[in-house]
Amino acid sequence: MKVTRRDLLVWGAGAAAGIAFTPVPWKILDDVSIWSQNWSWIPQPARGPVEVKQSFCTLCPNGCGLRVRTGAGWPVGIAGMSTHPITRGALCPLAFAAHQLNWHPQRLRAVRHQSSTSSWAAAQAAFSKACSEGKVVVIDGYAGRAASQIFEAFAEKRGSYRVAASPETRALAPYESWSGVPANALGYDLENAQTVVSFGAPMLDGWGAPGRFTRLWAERAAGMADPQLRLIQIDASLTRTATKAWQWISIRPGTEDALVAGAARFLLEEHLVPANGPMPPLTLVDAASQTGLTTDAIRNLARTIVAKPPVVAIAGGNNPAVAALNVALGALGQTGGIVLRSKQKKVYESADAVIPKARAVVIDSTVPWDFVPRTDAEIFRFAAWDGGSNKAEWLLPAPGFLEELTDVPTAPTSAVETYAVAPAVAKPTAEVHSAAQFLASFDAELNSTDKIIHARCEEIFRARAGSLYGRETTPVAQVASAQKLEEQLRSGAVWVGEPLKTASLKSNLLKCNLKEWPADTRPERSEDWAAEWPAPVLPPLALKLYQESSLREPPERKTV
Amino acid sequence: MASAALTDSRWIARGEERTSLPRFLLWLTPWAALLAVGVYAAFLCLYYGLNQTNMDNRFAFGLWIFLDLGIIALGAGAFFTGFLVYILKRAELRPILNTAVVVGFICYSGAVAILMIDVGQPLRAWFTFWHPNTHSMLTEVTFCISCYLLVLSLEYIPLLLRNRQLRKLPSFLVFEHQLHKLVPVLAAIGTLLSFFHQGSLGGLYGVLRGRPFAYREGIFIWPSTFFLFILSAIATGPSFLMLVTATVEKVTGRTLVPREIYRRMGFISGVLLGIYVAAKSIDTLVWLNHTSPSVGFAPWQYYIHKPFGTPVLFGEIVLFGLLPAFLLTYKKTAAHRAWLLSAAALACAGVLLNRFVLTVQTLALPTLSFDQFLEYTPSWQEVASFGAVIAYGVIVYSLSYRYLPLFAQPKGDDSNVSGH
Amino acid sequence: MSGTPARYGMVIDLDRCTGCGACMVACAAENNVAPTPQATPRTGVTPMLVRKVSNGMHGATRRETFIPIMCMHCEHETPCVKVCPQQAVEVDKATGIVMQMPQRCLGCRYCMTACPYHARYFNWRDPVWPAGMEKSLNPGVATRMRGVVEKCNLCHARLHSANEKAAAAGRREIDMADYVPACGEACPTNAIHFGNLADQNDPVTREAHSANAFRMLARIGTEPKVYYKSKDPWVRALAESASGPGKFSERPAERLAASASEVHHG
Amino acid sequence: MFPGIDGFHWTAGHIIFLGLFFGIVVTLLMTVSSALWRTSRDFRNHEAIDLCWRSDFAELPQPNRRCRHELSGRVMSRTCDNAFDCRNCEKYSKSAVLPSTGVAHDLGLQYSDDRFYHRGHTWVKPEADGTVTIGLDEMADHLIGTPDSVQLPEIGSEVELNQTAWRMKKNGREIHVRAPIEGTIVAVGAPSQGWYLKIRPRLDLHDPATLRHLLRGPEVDGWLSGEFERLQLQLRAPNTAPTLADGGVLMPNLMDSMREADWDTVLADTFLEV
Repeated sequence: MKVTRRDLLVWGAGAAAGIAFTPVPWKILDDVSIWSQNWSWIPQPARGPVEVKQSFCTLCPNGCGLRVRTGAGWPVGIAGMSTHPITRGALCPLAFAAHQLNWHPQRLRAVRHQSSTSSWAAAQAAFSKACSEGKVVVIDGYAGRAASQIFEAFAEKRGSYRVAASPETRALAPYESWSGVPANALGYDLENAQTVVSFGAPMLDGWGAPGRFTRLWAERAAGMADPQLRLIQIDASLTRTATKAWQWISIRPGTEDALVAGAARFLLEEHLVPANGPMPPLTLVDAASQTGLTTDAIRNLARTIVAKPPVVAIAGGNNPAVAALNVALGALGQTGGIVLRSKQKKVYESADAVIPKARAVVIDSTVPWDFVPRTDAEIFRFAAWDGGSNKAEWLLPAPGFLEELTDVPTAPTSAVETYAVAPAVAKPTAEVHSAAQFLASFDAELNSTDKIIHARCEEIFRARAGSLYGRETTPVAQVASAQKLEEQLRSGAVWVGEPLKTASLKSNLLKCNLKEWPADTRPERSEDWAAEWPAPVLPPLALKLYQESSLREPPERKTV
Repeated sequence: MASAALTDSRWIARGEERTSLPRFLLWLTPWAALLAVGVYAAFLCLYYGLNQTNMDNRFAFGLWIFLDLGIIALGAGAFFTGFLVYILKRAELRPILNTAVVVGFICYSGAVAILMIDVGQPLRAWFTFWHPNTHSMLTEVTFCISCYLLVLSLEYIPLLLRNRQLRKLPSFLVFEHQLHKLVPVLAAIGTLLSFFHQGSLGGLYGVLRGRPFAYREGIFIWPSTFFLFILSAIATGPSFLMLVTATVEKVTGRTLVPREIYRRMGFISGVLLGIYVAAKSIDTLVWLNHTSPSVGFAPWQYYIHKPFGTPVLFGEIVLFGLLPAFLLTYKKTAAHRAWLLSAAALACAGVLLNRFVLTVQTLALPTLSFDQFLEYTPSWQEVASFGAVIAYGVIVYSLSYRYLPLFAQPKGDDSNVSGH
Repeated sequence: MSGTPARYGMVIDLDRCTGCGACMVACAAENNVAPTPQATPRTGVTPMLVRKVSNGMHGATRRETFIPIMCMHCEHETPCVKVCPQQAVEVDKATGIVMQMPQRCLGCRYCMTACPYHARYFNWRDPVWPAGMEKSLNPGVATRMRGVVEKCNLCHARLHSANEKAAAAGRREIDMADYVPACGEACPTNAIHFGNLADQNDPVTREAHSANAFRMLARIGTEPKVYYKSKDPWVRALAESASGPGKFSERPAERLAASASEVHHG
Repeated sequence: MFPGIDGFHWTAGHIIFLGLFFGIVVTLLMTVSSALWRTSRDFRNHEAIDLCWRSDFAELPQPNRRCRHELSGRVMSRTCDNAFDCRNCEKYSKSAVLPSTGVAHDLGLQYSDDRFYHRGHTWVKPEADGTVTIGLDEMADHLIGTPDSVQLPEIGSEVELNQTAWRMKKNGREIHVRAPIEGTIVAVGAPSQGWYLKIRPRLDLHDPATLRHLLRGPEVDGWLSGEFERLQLQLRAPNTAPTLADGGVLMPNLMDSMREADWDTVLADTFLEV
């Protein structure tokens, strides 16, 4: 039989029509659409048991309590720990995506020497050599941890221990220099304050733990015409805190000192405050012309400040003028003012100063990435993330977010002492060593973090003061044993000490040796978002969202 | 004849003079190039996703949806001519029927092709048939457009089968003959479908309660834009056919249809345009004074953002509506070809402007008080795909004109023969 | 009470919102939104988006506030539900939640044009996480692919868990303490109050009817279930259309020209 | 959603909308299947061939479609509207058969009285045994000369009136010769033999109607004159006066001697191709 063109056409048409009546095309259609719903290159979350673990955020010294959900052994979600008496379940935005940080592309995964890949052995050899050749300085970001104790012990023998303080702690530095009481032992009694005057401090925008002042503000001030807690914000521009403050005083940038002086002078002259401290040299008129406010506005501000005591003034950084205002207001040692929270006497050496004649400087991973020590020494810098160019000769990969056991001492602005233990929740994703482990490998006498934590727990048990805040609240005096206490602390409970008696600390602070009004101070401002962020990188998700909402400018890449 | 090697005369209907194949290919080359670039752009969009476009979450529809609405409006000539010829028995319009079918086929297939690129998951497009939401205008549009494209294909097939070579296959020729007999059925279905989807395309925006600029109150279950779209489409469809035919006559340098047809088409177009302008004016007044203010949107706020000022509204109604309607129907102007064609062009521009305003201005205008007026510039991929549709249209039309009896009269109907 | 359909909704106290963005991050992390660095303010996926708005004044009289914008879960003629051609959006009758089914969505984006609140987001790209980061994805929520629309579903996965928990305990009704969307849980100032508006005893219901409560574009009649609250008249006036002069915003759109600076992610 | 899918329930909207839509889809499908069915029915009823011829006929240029009465000079002008089917034509008068003159001498073309001519330039010659012989007429012979190849149908196969009876190739051009009569092939010839096919007609040769559709006598004369005129116009060199008539005789083997001519058109007009 001969096949003609016509036959082929007819067969073709018949076949096409016939296939439509078979399941084939419909099955193909269905499979194609199912395929379009399951693209293999789209990652899907792993299946696995979900557990909730308690820990504490180590990204900044505030140590907010966390509930970490883990799935298939990895942290998959972060939420606040509502039983934490200080941070009260509130977290900053970054914490919610912090569990992604360990996978950040800028994660430091190998030892780097002079910007080329090196090894731990080489770093150890170099450090060992440096130790034998001269002084070693260790710089700590959050003082008071178990690791800090190791640093101190190590540095005591070989050089010195210094602390790169947080902006909140720096704001307390003038009192330290005037009274000799360490800034680390001071706190703000915000819970009892009724008026807070902020001179550029981002009170609602990353100042301290969000669960503390921000939560207090939300409960006692937000949406109220006459709030129980008056927040007066002095800021050149309408900052996030200024938008929400009870009053926003807009002044020329950098004229906080003049305003403080003008207001203090008015208060002292009008005897609206007890005659504490010296009289500022600046007249009200000068203050007005410098700040761009009217003299009446400054007078009104001054009257408002003292209208609803207790009042405390808070500076964005180390600002002696604001500290002097607090002296004038009598806020030192006062309920609702600046209070002594611990009996600690030790004053830490500031890392800001020039470091003379050191052979090596070890920088802990808690030190903000943009901090650069003023030294010629060989720098061994620990970091979990590589934030770009940095003067350090050695970059040593440190444990990332919740990758190591650490303890959480009292937060910088806290009015009471606290203590918590943050267990590791995540497996390290790189070969990492903390600075404490590294230093301990050179000195057999140094204790491990674990042992120090154990010792501290026993110490708290022995002191029998304060309470444990876990699933329920238990006074330490009622805890059966040191072991029980340690167990509780290691599973996420927080110890909170007793507030110190106001009378006893007032006598200390009254020794504030302020002869004349501090002159020519340049306040440090901490508005920069990155400045509050000790890590060199942000969680990618947070970065994305801020970019897309333009709530904040993305931080510039720091070039040091 | 000399270059017998490069000739396609066997495929060209006898008695039709067509330019030489090389010249024809030369004419096609730039269009083919444009098509190729557009196809590449479309490939990029399908392969890498719609991030290749400059659309975004608020400008979720862009150039393409304007293209879809625009060419579907212009393609309305296909159904409307079929309706006039087969349903209303206006046999004198028969000479442009084939052109109408080809233009309609081009417009609709182009629109569907662009839609398939425009959706994020084209492989799931058939879900609409499986899980139809009967309340959605888009469902109606999808159903009607896919059906109507089928109808247009069926109307196009007889034309295709009358090609000089294809007709040599007896089965093709007989099928053509039989299908051609059923074309009135197709014309009727086409009219029904077109009526609904032209309307639904209007309804697409008219139902958007969340966009007070586009939202219109309804008549029965349809917003007024439903009817306005039908009216504007059937008013400008004939105008567009006139323009296409006139352009082809210009390019080929020959007279293809009797002059009388232009005047008739123009008149139909003009009368309908007049009705449309009247309806549109009433609708605009109701919207300005009632619909929009009643949901808290003062109408002036729609016109404070340049370039969408009130001149656009004026242009839509007067310059591109009332004016061409007058020119097309007034005897003295309609008698002049230049006036007639200019008016047809104005009418087409008017419907395009209307579709542009409804698609683009609606999305550009803010709804929340703290929103901004948005701007959007299409990416080259969008523009290239847009160009590809035009190139595709030109190529398909050129091929159809060259190889298919677009303007041929059945010889048996020639009335001028007997007087010989 | 048993068997009564719920109407989950929210009251967001704008006076309490400091614009920190914790809700945005918590939401994105909960719902496995990818950190797509190429996304711009106009092409990103932000089911919860905090917007900064002002009273339009400058200098000392300028006031600003923050408005978290999310799916409002409209009750009446829900614009997106009405327009979706293939029922990829539905209002769950039992909860009042407007549910988006990404696996059925064909990505036509008609719903996005229909939404007056711009609370819907198209996945312009395939989601990509830096190497290894997919281990940090929330196992309760499936990731979406490019080409589909998504939006807030009031953390439906959490409702699911709460239902399971209730079922395990033999209860028909969930314990509202078990079901709080990620944004509400994350808000450090407790500005986001979540509850069942069908329950007259729910504090959220009372708050929704308080004097300072309002809804966005209430007059267009979509009956959103997300309420806002502010003591400031100028903030409440933002809920109305842009008809008045002196309304401005610090919208991402303003910075569009300078598309999001390229931030290195690897 | 459709029944069977979770959560489905019928509403009036579904019934109206889906009813309308599927009504339309069904109508469309029925339209197409109806056209297909009718097509196949036409083939089964052998009407398809006639349909094709009629369709082709409609596309022929007007001069090709002149009525035989015009050719014979009985009417001034008439175009056939019945696809040359004089067997079933009201206009065909039985007295139309006229005596022949035998030769169109002035054209140098022979035609003979015992042959019946088809407009596709074939002739039919009834034989005594009840078959007919079919060949190309002289004009076609003059045009083609000796074909390069000939593809004849197999003996025993059927040919249909007005359909392709055989194919020839000349200078790369394919020529389809239309059958002047329907019937069964009983023998095949060759160009050299002067005939191509012997056919046993399907219809009774004794019935005068069987060959009624073919031209005879003065009709042939008139027809050939017209065809000659056409050739003269088509084969003249550009911008010159017609040349073929000068000698008074059609030259043989024109396809070889005038290779430059538009042979597509000439052959199509000659063999009634569309």
